[in-house]
Amino acid sequence: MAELVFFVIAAAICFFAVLVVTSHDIFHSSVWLAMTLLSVAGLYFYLDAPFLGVIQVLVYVGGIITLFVFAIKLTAHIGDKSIVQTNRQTIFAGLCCLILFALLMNMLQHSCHGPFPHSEPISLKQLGQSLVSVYVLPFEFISLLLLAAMVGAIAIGRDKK
Amino acid sequence: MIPLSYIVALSAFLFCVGVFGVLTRRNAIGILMSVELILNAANINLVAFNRYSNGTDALGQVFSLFVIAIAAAGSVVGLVLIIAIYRNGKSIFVDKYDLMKW
Amino acid sequence: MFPVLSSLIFLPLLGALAILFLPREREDLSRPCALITTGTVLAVSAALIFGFDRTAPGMQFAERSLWIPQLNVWYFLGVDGISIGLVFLTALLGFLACLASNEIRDRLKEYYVLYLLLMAGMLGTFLALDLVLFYVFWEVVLIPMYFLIGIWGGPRKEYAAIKFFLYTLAGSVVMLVGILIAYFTTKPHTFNMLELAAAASNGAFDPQLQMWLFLAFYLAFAIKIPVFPFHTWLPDAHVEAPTPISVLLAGVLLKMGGYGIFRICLPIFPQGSASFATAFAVLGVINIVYGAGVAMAQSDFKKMIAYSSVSHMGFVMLGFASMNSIGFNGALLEMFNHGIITGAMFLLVGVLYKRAHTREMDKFGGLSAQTPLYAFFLTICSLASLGLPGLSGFVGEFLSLMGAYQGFPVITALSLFGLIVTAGYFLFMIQRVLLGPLNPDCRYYKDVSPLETLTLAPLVIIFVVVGFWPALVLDLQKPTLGMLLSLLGVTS
Amino acid sequence: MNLNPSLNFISPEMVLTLFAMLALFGSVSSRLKHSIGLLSFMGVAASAVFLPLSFRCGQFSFYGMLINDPFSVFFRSILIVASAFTILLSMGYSEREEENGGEFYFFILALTVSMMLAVSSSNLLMIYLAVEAVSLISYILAGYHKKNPFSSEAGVKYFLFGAFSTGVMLYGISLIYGLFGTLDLGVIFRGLTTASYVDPAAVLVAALLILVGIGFKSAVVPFHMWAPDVYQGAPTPVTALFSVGPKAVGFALLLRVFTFGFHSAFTHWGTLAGFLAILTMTVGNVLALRQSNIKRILAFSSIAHAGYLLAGVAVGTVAGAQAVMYYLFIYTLMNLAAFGAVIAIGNALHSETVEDYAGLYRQAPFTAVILTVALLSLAGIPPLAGFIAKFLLLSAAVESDLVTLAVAISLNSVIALYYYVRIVKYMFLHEPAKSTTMPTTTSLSLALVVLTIAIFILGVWPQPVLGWLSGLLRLS
Amino acid sequence: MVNVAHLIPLFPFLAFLINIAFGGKLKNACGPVSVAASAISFVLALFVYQGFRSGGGSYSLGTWLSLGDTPLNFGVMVDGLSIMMLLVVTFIGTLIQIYSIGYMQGDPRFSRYFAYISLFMASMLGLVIADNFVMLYIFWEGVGLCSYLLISFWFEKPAAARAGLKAFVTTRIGDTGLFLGILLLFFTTKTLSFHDLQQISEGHGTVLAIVAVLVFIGAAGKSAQFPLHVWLPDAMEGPTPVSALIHAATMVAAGVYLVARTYPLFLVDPFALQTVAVIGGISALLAASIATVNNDIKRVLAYSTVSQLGLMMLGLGVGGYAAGTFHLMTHAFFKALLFLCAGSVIHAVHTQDIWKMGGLFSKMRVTATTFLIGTLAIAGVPPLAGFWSKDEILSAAYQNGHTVLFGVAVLTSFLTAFYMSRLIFVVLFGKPRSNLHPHESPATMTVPLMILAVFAALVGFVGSPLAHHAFQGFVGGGESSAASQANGGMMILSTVISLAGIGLAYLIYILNVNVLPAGMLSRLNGLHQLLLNKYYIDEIYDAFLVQPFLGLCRISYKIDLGVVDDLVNGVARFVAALSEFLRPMQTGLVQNYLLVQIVGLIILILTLGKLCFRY
Repeated sequence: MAELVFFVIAAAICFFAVLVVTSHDIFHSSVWLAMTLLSVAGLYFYLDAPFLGVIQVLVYVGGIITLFVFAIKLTAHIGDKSIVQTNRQTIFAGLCCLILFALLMNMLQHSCHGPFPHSEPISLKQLGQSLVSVYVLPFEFISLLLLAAMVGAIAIGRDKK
Repeated sequence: MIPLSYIVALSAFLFCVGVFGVLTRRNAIGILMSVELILNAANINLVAFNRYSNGTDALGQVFSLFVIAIAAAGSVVGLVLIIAIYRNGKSIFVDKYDLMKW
Repeated sequence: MFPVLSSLIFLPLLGALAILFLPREREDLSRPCALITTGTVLAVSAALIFGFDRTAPGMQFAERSLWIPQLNVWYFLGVDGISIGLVFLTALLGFLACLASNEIRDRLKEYYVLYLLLMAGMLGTFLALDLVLFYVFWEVVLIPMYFLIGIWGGPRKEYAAIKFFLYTLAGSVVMLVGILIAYFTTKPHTFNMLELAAAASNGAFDPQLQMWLFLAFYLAFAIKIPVFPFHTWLPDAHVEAPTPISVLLAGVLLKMGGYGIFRICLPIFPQGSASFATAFAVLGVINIVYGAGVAMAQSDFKKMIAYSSVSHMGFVMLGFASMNSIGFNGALLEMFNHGIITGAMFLLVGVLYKRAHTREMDKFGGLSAQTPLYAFFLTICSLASLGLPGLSGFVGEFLSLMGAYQGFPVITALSLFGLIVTAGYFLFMIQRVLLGPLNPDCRYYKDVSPLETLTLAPLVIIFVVVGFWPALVLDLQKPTLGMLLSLLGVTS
Repeated sequence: MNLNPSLNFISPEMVLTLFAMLALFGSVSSRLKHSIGLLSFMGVAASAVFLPLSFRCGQFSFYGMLINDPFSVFFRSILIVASAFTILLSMGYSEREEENGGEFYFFILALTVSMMLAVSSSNLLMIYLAVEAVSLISYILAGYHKKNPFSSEAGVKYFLFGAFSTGVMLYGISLIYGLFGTLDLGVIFRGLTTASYVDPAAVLVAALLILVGIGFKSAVVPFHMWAPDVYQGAPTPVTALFSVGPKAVGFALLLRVFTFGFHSAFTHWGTLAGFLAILTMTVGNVLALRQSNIKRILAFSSIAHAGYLLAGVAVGTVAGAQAVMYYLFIYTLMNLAAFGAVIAIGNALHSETVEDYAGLYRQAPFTAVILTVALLSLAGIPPLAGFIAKFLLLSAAVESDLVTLAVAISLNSVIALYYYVRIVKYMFLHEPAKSTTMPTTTSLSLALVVLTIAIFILGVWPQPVLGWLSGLLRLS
Repeated sequence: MVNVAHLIPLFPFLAFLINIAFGGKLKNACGPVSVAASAISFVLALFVYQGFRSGGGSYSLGTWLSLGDTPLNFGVMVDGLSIMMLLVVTFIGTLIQIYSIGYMQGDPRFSRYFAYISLFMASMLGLVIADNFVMLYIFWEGVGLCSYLLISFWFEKPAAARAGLKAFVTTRIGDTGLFLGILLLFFTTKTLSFHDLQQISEGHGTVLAIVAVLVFIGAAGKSAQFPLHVWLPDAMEGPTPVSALIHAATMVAAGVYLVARTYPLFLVDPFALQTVAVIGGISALLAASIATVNNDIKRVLAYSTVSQLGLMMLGLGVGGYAAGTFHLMTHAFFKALLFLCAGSVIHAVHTQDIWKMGGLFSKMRVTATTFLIGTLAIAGVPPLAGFWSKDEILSAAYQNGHTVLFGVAVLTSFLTAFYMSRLIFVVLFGKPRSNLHPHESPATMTVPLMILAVFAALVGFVGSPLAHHAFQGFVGGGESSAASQANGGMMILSTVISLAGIGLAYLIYILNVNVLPAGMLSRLNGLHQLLLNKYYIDEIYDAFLVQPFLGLCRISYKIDLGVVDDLVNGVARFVAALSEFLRPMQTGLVQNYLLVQIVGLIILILTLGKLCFRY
């Protein structure tokens, strides 16, 4: 039964991901992106990382997708639907990605030796605990990064009067 | 539980789709979306490895949390830059940005 | 004990600094300042010669102190039989060329600063005994020379300057790799030339490696000498350089190549050099005959003398090929003489160029009547240059040929043909410039001015005296060459 | 666990962050606007004061996130010096829009902090975060002149290229995490040599994926394509910092992760790095020959120098590392001097094409001489510091019998000399087209003078820096 | 007995320095200064002769240069041969300088002329007393230099300038032969001194013969023998006293002196002597034939000199060491006399073309008579000097069985007599052909003529059988006794030949009898044309040697620019082309960059994978 759930989620992720990349209209592809992220959130729940799934839904789908939509709205009105969304190097790029994929698959088959023995999932308390103890430096540092991003966005985005 | 290799294969596929997206989308925002896909592929990997490893530390999940945060920051900066160049009269199609070449 | 050799190098640097801080409007002070500096350098080098012990083969006035501990590089200066003559030559030509620099009118400050930097670089090259220090001074010469040719040169000055810079750098960069390989193959790693020579004599370098290292160093020196395939930068650099600079270029820079072979290639790679002796001889004869032939076909006075330098340096190559004491003495003496004579020749070309602003020999004629003193100087310098016995040019060539004949009779016989052609093109030049009816547009030329005579007279006196009594120079170099030959395992 | 030794270790970064915040507040109030540059410079100076304190800390801090080894010590000093001079340069940079002056310094300080962390972290998580921070701030700085199409195009290009590269790097890190179960470099490298269950082929692919990210930062050949356009587009002081800061981070990571990490696993890493080095040098030098934009020439020249540095990395010995570190330090000085001069000339001539540099010897002899000294030092001509650095590199290569590498470096420096001297030719050998006066601000000329003197002194007497570095690496 | 020989060259050298340095002030006093110097040298030479007779010998002054371990020193060679040359050179030199005071009167560069003459005297005297090859070579080239300076003395005339260049280069070709000889000699025997020529000649086999031939090439260059004789006729561009001193009496004789000095080398192998004789014979015959038709008074004498030198070489070549040197000495006197007379004639009529002159006998009585004496001497009329020395050579050739060469010598003597008498008949006798008004030369010119005339007449007796060959004994050389006994028949034969020559010339040029039948005339005309153009040798040299060489030089210059220089620039062009080729790689499109990155990554993975793991 659990395998079935996984297969459904995996199929959804792959399907939507391909759609994001190949859809003509940029707005449609942002919708497909939202669907992909939601299925990934589902995968997290499947992998007993509920907190992560919720964060994924909130931050990614809620935040970033809306950002994209705003950006598309701000810039999309000039481009009509008919413009081809992919450039000349599609075939060659596709070939490269296939080779890359083959290499990765070839490598992965060797390395992952079947399912590891189960250990109980990480509890939220453990997550929080390690966040402020072992990984306190990245935690603090990420704040500086986000601040910089915000200031940068304002500095460049502001349209001086 | 399903074997780890399936999940890793899934993330590899997602990664490759992302790479394909970055290489072929003409629209700057489309490229951004593909980058998001790559980051998610990495996230899946991290969470999966963390779940399947017998260790008790939460490195994988912590890392993916940070990745999400960085993804957010990255896309903010990216979109701002795209809008800035859009305002400068250039289109958002990447193959038009050839002011500086040779 | 007063560091004589360091003073030789740092005096020009101090002079350059002094000129640099001259205020803009007092720019005319830079010439006297440069003259004083080069004058003192000449005085010091003259004192050096008098103080030089003619019997000791080893290094004299040596100064050694640690420079970069991490790289095991020492600041090691010394002078011996081989370098004493060339140091004096550099100081002398430096002073005389500085005197002859009155033709430079614009950007005086920059000219004299660069000029003194060039002097420091040249002197340093002849005095350095640490491979890295040698390489540093070798390259320090390039920058001022580039600017001197590039700023005050003739019409195609930029092309000539950059060609000179790149050509020499290409050679010296390969030498740098050679230096490093030599450094790492000797067991107690050292850049010190004397220790390397000692290590080489007890088999530090196997013959195969020696051949490759020899080639690496030879490339840099061959470009500088210049040897046949690498000589094409010389005519361009000479034609475009201003007169005082082409005096230094011909008088000193060409000798750095020959000096390098004497100081580095022969002692440190004896088997390497021995195996290339025939190649040296063949290249030597090509240099002589080909240089003379091309010089014959020139209509530009300076280019002709440039090619004549190529021809004369062919004799130096023959001297190297001989691998015996006569040949070595001949090669070293030929380098000294060539410096003096060709220096004088370029000064003479400069004198003519100052008046006629052209170097086409056909534009002159019958100057012997119009300017008798100039005619005297040009005739005697040309005779010395074509190797007339009784003047110093002959002694050098005679010894080189005599030495080279032991090993390569046929090749030396061929190079005698060069002697005929040399006589031909020099006298052909005299005929076009001095003899024949007076060319109408030369009738207003003034004769050689007192200053110009002052620059020419010492050189003429030297090559007449050395021609008559060569022991003056030969005694200086004999003991050191003897030691070098014993290193090469050659009885004599 | 008592954190204050770790805090001591990152005290310089904390001071910098503090001053970054001050700079941010300063930009708000109009009164403080002019002195923000000075303020941030003092911030960097203050953090420099704290550096010796952090060097005496214990080996690991923050649970093994940061490591106090010779690399981090030396590279943090380079980054401090680089950002100090960049601030001086940008104070003299007249084209900076006045109104958001404050943020500019904030970004530079924030960038410095993230670079210092990236250099001294030994955990792939922290490395990724720091690299990502450096990249983000760089995109903003690249696109800083939002009015100027060049700058915003540079920003977007840099962003798209950077986002993708760091994404691939992240994927590589996730694979490494999968293979080793941890992200701590020490554990990973021990695991490489001992653990048998790890499949080297997988490690290879993951390592190469990480190389994409690091290679992007240090602009090594397959990942260098962005550099010329971004260097040309970005504002000049930013380009100066790009050519020095992130490149130093890139090579610090290359040394830490590859030379002293994966090198043991892949015997052929040396030959590959050597091949890439020769490729980088040649591409950098050859493409720079025909450029006419001064910043683009310096961009290709910095790619070429990345090639030389990669050659030092390819040597793989401690001597190689010493050569790379010393070369980076001198390279920082030379490049900043060159860009400083370009800024000073740009302020007057408002043009970046080399042909307009004609006759500068008459208009701005002071700046012309400084640019010449910087260029000749970049070319590695003896009396200047560049020669000693290149000499160290060559001796490291020859010591481990990589003679082809040494010859490649030498021949490339001949090609390089051509385009360096070509600029000098325009300045000294040509006559000026139009005569303009040269407005120079005190901070810019101060920076230029200090840099030039350093180049001369380190050229003749490299003892202070070289001695310290050898002490650090416990070489002879 | 103090050694004073080395002072002989010093005095003229001193005069040279004085004239060069103070030429301006001394003006006309330069002539007497150099005359005084050479007079002193003459006295010293006599003194040395005296010293030699009472047992003086060679000595060395000190080491000039050390070749490896063999020292080269300033050696002075004092023996019969060198003393003979010293006396001849100083005596004739002094006379000619006195003569040239008159001749060069009023020339703007009067002082420089005498400076060069004194320098020449110094080098010639130095050459004669040198005791090793290198010293000889140094003064040998010094003499060549002075001849160059003096030939192109009137450098305004382009012809003079070209003649100077031609002379120096041609002699330089000879000198390189000598130089090669020196190299080979030093290589085989490690010694260059003349003293030990004798014992080394036994030791080393045929190599020394090659050295001898090479030395002979040097001599041929200087003495204008067959292949290298082209420069002497052109050297007539110089002032006549110069031609007299250098190109008749002394310098050209240096070649013969050299062969004589190194005679032991030639005796090693008959082949060496054979070449000397043959070349001598060819030059003699060739030059004599050209002289018969030449119209320029100085060129006739020049070719006559080449012919007489050929005879000397022939004499030496057939083993007549004493005969050759004796003819050398006598020839110096009467040839100098002839040139000075010609000079005096030219000085009077200001032209050198003999067909413009005529009937000068009555107007220039002293010059004419001395001219006549000189002609009779050279023609070999009995009592005069020429007869004795030429007879010696004829008998030496006959005794040693060289019949062909004997025939050549006889023919040459006949032709000599013919063209010399043709010369005097056309110039002195017959009707004046143009309205010249000749006047006798001043005393300073005629007195030396008279002195020389006397010597030209009497000097022959020194070596004649009457004084039982005192000269030959003095000059040394073992086999002089063989040719010494008076060979009556030979004397009669040579007298007959001379008179026949004179008679034929008399018939043709005084009585205008066309001796030959009409038919023969046309063919002879072709021969006449050939001779007039000097067998076209100059043209041949120019066409086959000089022009091709200059062409080769021009081609090599083009090669130097086109190929060697081009290669260097080619490297630069290649790098520029590479950069031009790689440049479009930077397309400016971000996605191209990313594609390159991914492709790079894939290549890296594949190569490293293949390298590391062979999968």
